[in-house]
Amino acid sequence: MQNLSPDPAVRITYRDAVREALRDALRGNPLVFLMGEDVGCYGGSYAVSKGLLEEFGPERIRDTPLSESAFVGAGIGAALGGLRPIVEVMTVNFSLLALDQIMNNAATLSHMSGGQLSVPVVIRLATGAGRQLGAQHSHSLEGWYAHIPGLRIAVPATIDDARLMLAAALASPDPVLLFEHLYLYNMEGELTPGLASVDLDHAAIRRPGTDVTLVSYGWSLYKALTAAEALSKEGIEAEVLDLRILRPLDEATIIASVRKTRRAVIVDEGWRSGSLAAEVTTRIVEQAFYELDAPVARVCTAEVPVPYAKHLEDAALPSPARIVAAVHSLIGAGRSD
Amino acid sequence: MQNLSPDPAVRITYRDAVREALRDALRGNPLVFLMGEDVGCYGGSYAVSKGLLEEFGPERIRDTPLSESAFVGAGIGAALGGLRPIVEVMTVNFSLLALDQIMNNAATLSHMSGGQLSVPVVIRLATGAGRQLGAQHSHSLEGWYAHIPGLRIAVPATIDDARLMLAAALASPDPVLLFEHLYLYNMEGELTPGLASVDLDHAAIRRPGTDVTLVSYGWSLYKALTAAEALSKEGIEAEVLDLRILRPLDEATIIASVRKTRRAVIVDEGWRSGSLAAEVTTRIVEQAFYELDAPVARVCTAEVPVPYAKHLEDAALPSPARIVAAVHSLIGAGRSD
Amino acid sequence: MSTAAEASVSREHGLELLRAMLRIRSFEDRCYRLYGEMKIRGFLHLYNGEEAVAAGAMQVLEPADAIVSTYREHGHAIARGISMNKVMAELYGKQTGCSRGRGGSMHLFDASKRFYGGNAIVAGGLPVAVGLALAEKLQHRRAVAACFFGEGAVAEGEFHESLNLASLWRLPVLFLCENNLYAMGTALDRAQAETDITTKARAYRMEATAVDGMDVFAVEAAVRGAVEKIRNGGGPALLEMRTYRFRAHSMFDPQLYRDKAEIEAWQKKGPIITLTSRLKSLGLMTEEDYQRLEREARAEVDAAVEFAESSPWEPTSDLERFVYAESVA
Amino acid sequence: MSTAAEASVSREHGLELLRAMLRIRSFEDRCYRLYGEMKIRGFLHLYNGEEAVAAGAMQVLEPADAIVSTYREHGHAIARGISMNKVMAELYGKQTGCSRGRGGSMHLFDASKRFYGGNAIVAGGLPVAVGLALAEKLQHRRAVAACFFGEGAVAEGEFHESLNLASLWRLPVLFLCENNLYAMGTALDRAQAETDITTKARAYRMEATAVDGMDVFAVEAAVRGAVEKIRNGGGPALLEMRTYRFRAHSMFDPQLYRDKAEIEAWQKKGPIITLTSRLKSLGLMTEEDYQRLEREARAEVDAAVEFAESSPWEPTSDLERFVYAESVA
Ligand SMILES: Cc1ncc(C[n+]2csc(CCOP(=O)(O)OP(=O)(O)O)c2C)c(N)n1
Ligand SMILES: Cc1ncc(C[n+]2csc(CCOP(=O)(O)OP(=O)(O)O)c2C)c(N)n1
Ligand SMILES: [Mg+2]
Ligand SMILES: [Mg+2]
Repeated sequence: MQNLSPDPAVRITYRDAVREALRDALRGNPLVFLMGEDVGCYGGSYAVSKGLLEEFGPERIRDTPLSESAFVGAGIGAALGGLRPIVEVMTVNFSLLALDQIMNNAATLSHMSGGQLSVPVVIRLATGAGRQLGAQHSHSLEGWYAHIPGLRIAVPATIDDARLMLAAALASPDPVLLFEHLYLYNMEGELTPGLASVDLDHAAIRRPGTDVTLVSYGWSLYKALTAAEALSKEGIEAEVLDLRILRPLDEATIIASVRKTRRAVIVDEGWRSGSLAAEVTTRIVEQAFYELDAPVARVCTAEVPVPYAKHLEDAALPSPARIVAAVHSLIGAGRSD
Repeated sequence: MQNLSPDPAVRITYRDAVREALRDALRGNPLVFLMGEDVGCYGGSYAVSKGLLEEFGPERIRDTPLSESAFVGAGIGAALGGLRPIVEVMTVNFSLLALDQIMNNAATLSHMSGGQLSVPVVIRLATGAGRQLGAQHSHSLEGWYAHIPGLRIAVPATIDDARLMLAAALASPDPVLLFEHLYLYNMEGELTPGLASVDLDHAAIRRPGTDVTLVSYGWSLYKALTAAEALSKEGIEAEVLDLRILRPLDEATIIASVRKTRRAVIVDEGWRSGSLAAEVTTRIVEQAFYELDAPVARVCTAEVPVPYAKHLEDAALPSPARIVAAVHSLIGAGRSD
Repeated sequence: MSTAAEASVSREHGLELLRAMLRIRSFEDRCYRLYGEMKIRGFLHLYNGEEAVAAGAMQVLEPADAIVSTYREHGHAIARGISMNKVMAELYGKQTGCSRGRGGSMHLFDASKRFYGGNAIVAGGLPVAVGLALAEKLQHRRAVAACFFGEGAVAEGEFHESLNLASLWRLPVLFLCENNLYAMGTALDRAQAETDITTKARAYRMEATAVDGMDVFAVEAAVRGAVEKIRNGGGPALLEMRTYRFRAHSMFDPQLYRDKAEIEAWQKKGPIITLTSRLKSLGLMTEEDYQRLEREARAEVDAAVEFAESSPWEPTSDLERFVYAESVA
Repeated sequence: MSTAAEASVSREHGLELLRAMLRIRSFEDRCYRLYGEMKIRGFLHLYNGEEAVAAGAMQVLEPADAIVSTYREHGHAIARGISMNKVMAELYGKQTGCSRGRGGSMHLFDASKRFYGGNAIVAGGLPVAVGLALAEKLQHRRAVAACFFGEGAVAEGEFHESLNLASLWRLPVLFLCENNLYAMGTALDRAQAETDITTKARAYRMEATAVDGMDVFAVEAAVRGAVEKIRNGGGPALLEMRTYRFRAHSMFDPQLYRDKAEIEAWQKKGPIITLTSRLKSLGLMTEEDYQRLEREARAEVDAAVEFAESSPWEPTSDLERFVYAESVA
């Protein structure tokens, strides 16, 4: 990330930051267009693309029928044909209908063609639970998608990333899935003055610390930060990592932090079994086993289809309290100092 | 597993064992039927269901159009309606087209309805690489499916399991995905005399050992066993575990073995990042961290869409040589005796 | 309403249908307010304006028939006979809800009524309905699987696959398309190259009829005809119910995509006001009758709210129950 | 072959089409043997009997047009002008193959020919073709995206979604359905409630024509007409090419689902023998001409085998190349 000039800080919501990113992309490159269900007339299911139809017209802000497989596939084809499509799959929950196109075409065409083709499509998906939408509308599958070689998985958690990650994704010659947590759209914050671009390669340390590393991404980042504040009051200084990119993982940053803190808790809104948290844990074990003072712990979503009732949904999802408890279990268990 | 009577051993191929299992199920329960692409007239894409149409007729051996989402969903509906459907999705590669039905309906209906409904559908899928079928036809996604709560994931690796797991799956009130590795269909072996049933709960120790645990499933089991033979010649006795059921995982059996051997290598045909191997590794770290003499290692498929050329495909997949090397790295690294 | 239907309608039947619609309307008007009071959360899709479809169809469907619906299913659920108490408690997320609080507005279930949800994936219920029909056929039973879905679902691949499968196998499925002209903010003619949905049925050799979905008698008659044919082994059928939703798509919809005038024009054709004035003009009902029905409906809703309010929560410790079936071993 | 077509056909054009078909036939006859010799592995789907479709269509399609095909695509690839050397080397899995050995028979690619594969997921190419056409339209270019697929693909949801999208947006796509009556072992009438595929186009307001896919002139004429209309902004079109595969579905197919008599009857209508006898009877070609064309084709195949045999393997160390694009930083 480069800091260009000392502009005064701008306060903006995550939603508006994504919209500004879209506007920039559409203004900056005539090959860019946005397509998806209700991105135009309706203004976007989460009001992200509101106003864009008026500015860019229906050819570039393209409402689609309810045909996830066809319009995601069409995004792939349009990318092959020279355009830079941004395909909005309203939420990750509906992306299952397009999974064949994503795994069998977007992810394979470059390799399968011996490098002749590339598929520079950006697929944006709202993700996550926490709004009492029930089992079919509360999936957190970004970690699951990170299993697929050929894809890049990006998760903007901060206002800066919401504002700048899209441009990085569009600059990539590879298919990028951009997951926006629906809980974050209303979050307000400041843009870092002068920050003009972000990368798609590195995890970021959002809070430095010395005693334990909390690895997280998306909405979970804020739960980890809240937990870190609580821990700090007890004298435990947690380092909080925002993965940002789930594939390829920035192993170096994770390992460097864990080498320093010697303990790690992974916070992940995916279901526990087969979660991205398991992958991060395993990388730590593979790279830094002998430097660990305690087992790696994870705080994930319970192994249930996310229920509607608020108290049940809350119980299913990661929370600052569960993160604090996990840290306690490690520090109680392995404290050697 | 129960041993009933001391019948003489019967030699049979994996393919024939699955066919006999289907025949039993169809004979034993009029509510059972088989549906899928080319299960009837064609005799099954891998000749598994050959002859069944003649015996059971087209109502119960039901050829479907190429409509994965509809016929998998119809299997779910038929199960809700009182039948015991066996749905064959020709290969796991095509199941992506049915993923919405599998994740959003089969896996959720019981919980989402507060326990009023259950979905006793069995979905059979051929899986795996190794036959030079290229990127779109060589997926190993059983570990990936194991992420989804509400499903049971079964992987028969042995002749006994090929012969008996289907009945256990049909007896389950929950949706069961049964993955048959296409490389195993031609494998010949003996049925354990008198074995009348198997469970859907336990991993099995296929080779006892003391120095390292090799955890595997499906075709990889045989690679692990081959590696174990090679290691044995060097004086390293590997215990080889066949997971059998990838969800829910039989953690107890895994942990008990690792507590004994103090070292583990996970062999998994899935892509490395986000593999089931990561989950198994993490469970071991969570449960037996202080008993490990070395980090857990994994041998997975390289992070590439599986290529066609044999030498490239071989290089991408787990092999006995890579397993042996992984064991060496652990034993070299952590040997304390 | 056809003259034939008018001639044969009895006071009793007319009031019955009106009552069915008023119950739904009252229930949902209350839901709307409860959402504002944050008693109900998540997504809430109201059926306001479309009541004739549920009321007319459920008159015909029998207890043995299986029902599959969408996220806009309060009307179907209540007309099917799931008690308002259970539905309201579900919207509150209570243990006494028809899905034990796990489903919410989009996922109402009642196995005893053969009501199989409440599916929030557009077109996701169609394959399931095909399977339920297959179960009827293979078990030599005579029930029908009725599947409600919006016109937006017609663009999905699952619509195509399901209609072909149902027709190919001549399964007892009734496809009930509620064409309210919009899928969220997307007007039908911006989603479909061919906007006449009945045309599509020909691609599957399936019979299809367009029905005035604002006329509860027309709905009832069309469903009766179709179900009779289906029950007698005539294979599946599709009915396109032409209707309109008066309210927003969900509670988050600013309705930028349609203008007030259009809504008002449709409101004049509203299923409740038109039936009311017809019954009155036929001399089958008085204003007093109407007031009584409305009062009764509101009282039932009040009781349901009371029930929901006083119901217990599912214990958090039961979070993981029902992920797998609880089999008696 | 229509009389009009016969009247206008020149010796040169006739021989050109015959040559195109013979090249494919010779190539694949050799593939068949090479599979037995285990030089080619994986799945191998031969096009034998269907050559008129590829040969006729590629006569019309221009270099700027984009092509999307299936796993049964040797014919399309060769007729498109990808050299036999590259295709054969690909079947061998060699570095000089048109996909550098990573694709095999089902995944032939050539970006320089705008040949976008080689898709082994039935109907998986259709959405991609729609997107390629969208790219043409939005960039104000005049190329067409031509998409080949079998009649089995018609049952898939992706067929439905893609045709609707193409028609709704009036995109320059030519849907070329190769109806060879079987999808593996499933006859069309056991997969489709309505077996006339052109009927389906009406559900998308798309023009569709059935064509004798055994008659290379008929194919060429139909494609020419359709492409002209599409290029002039007339929106997409579907052509149903009625054809037949003479060989098994793949190398593992015992063909239990159809009988010899049916195959033999179709073989009499084979595209190569009928064109040969017509050209002869019109006096446009001699037996010697035919022999020469066959000889040339076989020589080309021999050279391709030679090329493939002597080509190097991709180094194993390059396994992970191309998973992500190799961008010049
Ligand atoms: C597969 C899928 N895609 C998108 C959505 C988001 N969504 C919910 S309702 C809806 C509109 C559906 O319209 P229609 O089928 O006409 O039903 P209506 O809401 O008008 O009753 C959309 C796009 C969804 N739930 N499922
Ligand atoms: C989605 C999907 N389902 C199943 C298969 C397995 N399969 C390969 S080819 C084929 C038959 C396709 O028939 P058709 O589309 O008519 O093409 P043809 O082989 O006759 O050229 C099937 C079922 C597949 N490749 N993709
Ligand atoms: Mg609608
Ligand atoms: Mg075919």
